Amino acid sequence: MAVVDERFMDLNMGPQHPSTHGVLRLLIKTDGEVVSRVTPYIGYLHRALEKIAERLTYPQFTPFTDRLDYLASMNCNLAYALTVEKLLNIEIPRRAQILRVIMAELNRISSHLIAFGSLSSDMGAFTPFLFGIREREFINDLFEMVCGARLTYNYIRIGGVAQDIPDGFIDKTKEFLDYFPPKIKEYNDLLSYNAIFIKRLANIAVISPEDALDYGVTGPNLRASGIKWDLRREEPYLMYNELDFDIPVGRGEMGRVGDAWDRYMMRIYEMEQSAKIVRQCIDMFQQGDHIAKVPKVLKVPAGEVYVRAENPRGELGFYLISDGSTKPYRLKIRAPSFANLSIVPKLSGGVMIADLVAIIGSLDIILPEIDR
Amino acid sequence: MIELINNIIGNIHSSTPMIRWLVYVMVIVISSVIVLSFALLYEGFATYAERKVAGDIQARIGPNRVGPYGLLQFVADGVKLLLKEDIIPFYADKWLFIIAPYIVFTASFAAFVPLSYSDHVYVANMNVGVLYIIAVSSVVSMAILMGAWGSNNKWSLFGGMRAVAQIVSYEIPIILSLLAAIIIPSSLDMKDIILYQSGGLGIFRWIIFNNPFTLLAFFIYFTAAIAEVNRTPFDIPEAESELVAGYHTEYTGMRFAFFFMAEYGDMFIVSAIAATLFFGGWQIPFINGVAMPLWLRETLQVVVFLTKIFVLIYVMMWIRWTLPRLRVDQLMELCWKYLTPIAFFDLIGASVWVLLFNGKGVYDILSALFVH
Amino acid sequence: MDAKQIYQTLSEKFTGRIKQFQENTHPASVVVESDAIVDICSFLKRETELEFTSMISLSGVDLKDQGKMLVIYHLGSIRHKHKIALKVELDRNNPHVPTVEKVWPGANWYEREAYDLYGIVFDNHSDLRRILLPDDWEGWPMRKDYVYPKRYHTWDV
Amino acid sequence: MGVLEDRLPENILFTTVDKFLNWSKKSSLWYMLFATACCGIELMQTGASRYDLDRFGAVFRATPRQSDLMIVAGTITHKMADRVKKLYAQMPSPKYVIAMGSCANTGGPFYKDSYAVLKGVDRIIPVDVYVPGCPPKPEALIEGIMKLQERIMEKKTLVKK
Repeated sequence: MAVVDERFMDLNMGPQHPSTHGVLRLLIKTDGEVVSRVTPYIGYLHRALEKIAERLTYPQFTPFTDRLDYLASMNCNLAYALTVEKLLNIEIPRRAQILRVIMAELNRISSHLIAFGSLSSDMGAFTPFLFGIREREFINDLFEMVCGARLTYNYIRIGGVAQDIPDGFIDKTKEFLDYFPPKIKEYNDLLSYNAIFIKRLANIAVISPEDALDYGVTGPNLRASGIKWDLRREEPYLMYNELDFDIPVGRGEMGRVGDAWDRYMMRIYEMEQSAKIVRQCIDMFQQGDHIAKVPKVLKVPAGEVYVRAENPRGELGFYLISDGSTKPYRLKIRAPSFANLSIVPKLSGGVMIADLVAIIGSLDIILPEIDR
Repeated sequence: MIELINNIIGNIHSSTPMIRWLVYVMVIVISSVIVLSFALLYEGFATYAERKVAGDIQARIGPNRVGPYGLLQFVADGVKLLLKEDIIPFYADKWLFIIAPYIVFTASFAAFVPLSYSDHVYVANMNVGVLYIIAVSSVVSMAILMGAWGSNNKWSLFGGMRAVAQIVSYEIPIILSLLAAIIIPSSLDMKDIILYQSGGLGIFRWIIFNNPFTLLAFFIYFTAAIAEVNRTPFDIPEAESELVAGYHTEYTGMRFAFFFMAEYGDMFIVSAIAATLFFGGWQIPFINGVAMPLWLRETLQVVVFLTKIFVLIYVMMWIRWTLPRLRVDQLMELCWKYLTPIAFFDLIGASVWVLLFNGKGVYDILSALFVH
Repeated sequence: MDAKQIYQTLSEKFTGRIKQFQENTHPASVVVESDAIVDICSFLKRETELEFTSMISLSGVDLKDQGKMLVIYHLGSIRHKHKIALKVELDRNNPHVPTVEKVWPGANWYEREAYDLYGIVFDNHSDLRRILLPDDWEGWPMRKDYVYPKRYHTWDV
Repeated sequence: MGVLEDRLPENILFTTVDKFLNWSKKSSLWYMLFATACCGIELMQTGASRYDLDRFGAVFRATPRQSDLMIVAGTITHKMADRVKKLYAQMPSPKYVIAMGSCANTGGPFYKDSYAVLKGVDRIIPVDVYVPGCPPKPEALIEGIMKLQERIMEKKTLVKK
């Protein structure tokens, strides 16, 4: 029998809890309001995606990548398509590349909107969450135009995109680009620079650059710690090297570099940059095919690749081993949130229960990606 | 109406003790029923109003399907809650668990008694009215702790502990700021306080405009009052994203409804105190009511009084749907480091003012200057 | 530094413990002895020329036909922007490898995952429990010969 | 209400009272904030600005004790299944369940190849309404809720069954 430490109380948070963003379970040892240790328990959404990949053909697995990180389905589609294309060694038409970038960046915005909204509702302000959803609905409409789905798109396929964009999509996107930037100012006025919000997040759960690297933290969380590392810039894929955009890094505006507020603010800055990228892509548009010639029965040459792409939550990597058949021999999914969550026990010694909610919210984890 | 009953009691003073006793009981029962039905009706509409206000702020509509404009929403909610299964958790402390909601509700309901709705409409005119309300509403914290402890749920316990700490702490700035207002009319009697504020076009002799210290006292009072009724940004006892539902996590059906109604009842009470002590109670602004028929004047006074209360309640709702919530230690910091010292200073200032100007307010002094 | 140079640096430092260099994979991989993995990893992390600050990913692979298990460490460097994969070959019937948790704390969960899905035991691991599946789950589901269970608790799978 | 339930004869008075009680139940379906996967996002969007479930009187509650309706939004794995049963048991009756999305209905895309996914939430708890889709659109979920409202209206509370 386990020895019970009487100084601490065991508190079970989740898997059904309003602020664990899904089915995360945290076992907390607390001394009153102060948390002494947190043990995350994951796997409540383990759907065996890696096993499924081994039993399905390459194109069949694309829809499952939608369900990997459902807030950024396009980005997941993209990373998977890039992986398979790397082994296939095929050229992607220019128009398809532009479309992919547009979709990926729009999806980044909509994903960050949820991150923004869910953190705000974790902090007790429910209204910004609904404002975020309001703008997200706009993007959902755009995606619905191109592929008919609101959440799980299966739009970016191996070799290109599923179909060309419909009439009016460009105009609607431009409309969105005019509509969206003023809203960011609204978010900042309402939430980002709210004194209570800053007080709740500044200097909370500071991730030092060393820790971030040790735990493999990536994406906005890594950049908030002051490390300028964005795969769109470091290992450019598609046509990101032609695009002009900034990579925001944490500057410790309200507290120390790498605190929860910095992590939150990275998302706000990145939304601006993504809007900028989409605008450039629209100007670059040109006629052409939307998908390269891909055989009906896709036999991928034998080989091993690890391909990674910058997702809203960080580095999504696929490690693919092909034995030359129609099915992957092994597909390992390197999910950003998995690494981002693994740092939680380290961050949460000595914080308060309310801070724990802020930590989880500011890391912007998503469970299906962690559990796969 | 109350006047009428008082008259009857006056007339029967000569009759036998038996009849007198019976009449007293009858009076108590009737007035309780009147106040209770008023309170329930108000609480119903308050929940409806809250949802509508929230909808308005959050770019939604709010209830509109249940009855015209969704007005019957609270009826449906109430009846449904009545029909729910009454669960008493197996490990609960049964008696504490059962009586806690009733005590909460009784305490908030009892505070309706000394309020003066108009010149003649009131239940009981006590010479310790303000003190009585403060005393009675303090019981709430005890009952919340009973419920929280009785639930035998860790989240509830957290909520209960937080609630008690918060309510007990914030009572100090509340009382100090009320004292700063009370020393102007030098009475604890609600009616005396309101009568003191007559004249000055029905506005300028309000205690809030009496001197700078009372103005400050109002803001201290209102801030602390929001904390007293556990609403955002001070809603940490039932912080949804942290404590699931706080102290009423385990309560179902009608028992939960009592907690819920008590919250709205408390909102009414704190707003009523603010309206009485700072905003002239039922004094009608800009209209001289002396010439009016009695019924019209009384009705107008009730309407004016309720309007003042509802404006304050609306402000509370507005704040709730705008601000994030504080952390528990920041909440205590706000109380003990800021509000309490300022309230002390304010009380001293107000006392000095009363000494210096012989109890006269700014309006009195200025008008005296202009007359001479 | 490109992968070839990394391989050369490693083979100079750890003579005889580096088995093979595979250039056709992406990123290029180095097959090493399982006993040497901790030394190699801490060397890779420490050395300023290499500075593999973070472990990108750790994957298990079941090579059933060869009777082997693979553990693949994908390493990356933020400063030098190079990547490499380390491979460790294990006996399929008794897969054991020392943990690299001390080198990169982030490896903790990856190793637990590999244990959970493949049954690869990481020696000296501080907390080797199942991570994704329930504690009372039977078998190592990602192995190629895994048979799906029929019932779990009180319901059909 | 335990004393009166199912005891009263069917006549105009009691059926009208029954109707009123059913109306109150259907008009105030507080749903539990219970989202596991993709459908959870659609559930949130249904509750948010554009679709606004609050119009129907449906608001979310964080605790199962105060909810009437459990919208199982998303995949339920075997690891999670026990928790779902527990949450369902914690809800006070009358309680309703909507299985939202293919995963909750049947296991959805994970039906065949996954060892970890529960193939339909109805294997562990009773389901009133199934909303298909992967994920269902908010309109579909709202229709599901309205279907549930219709079903509630058909039920009998006081009158003998």
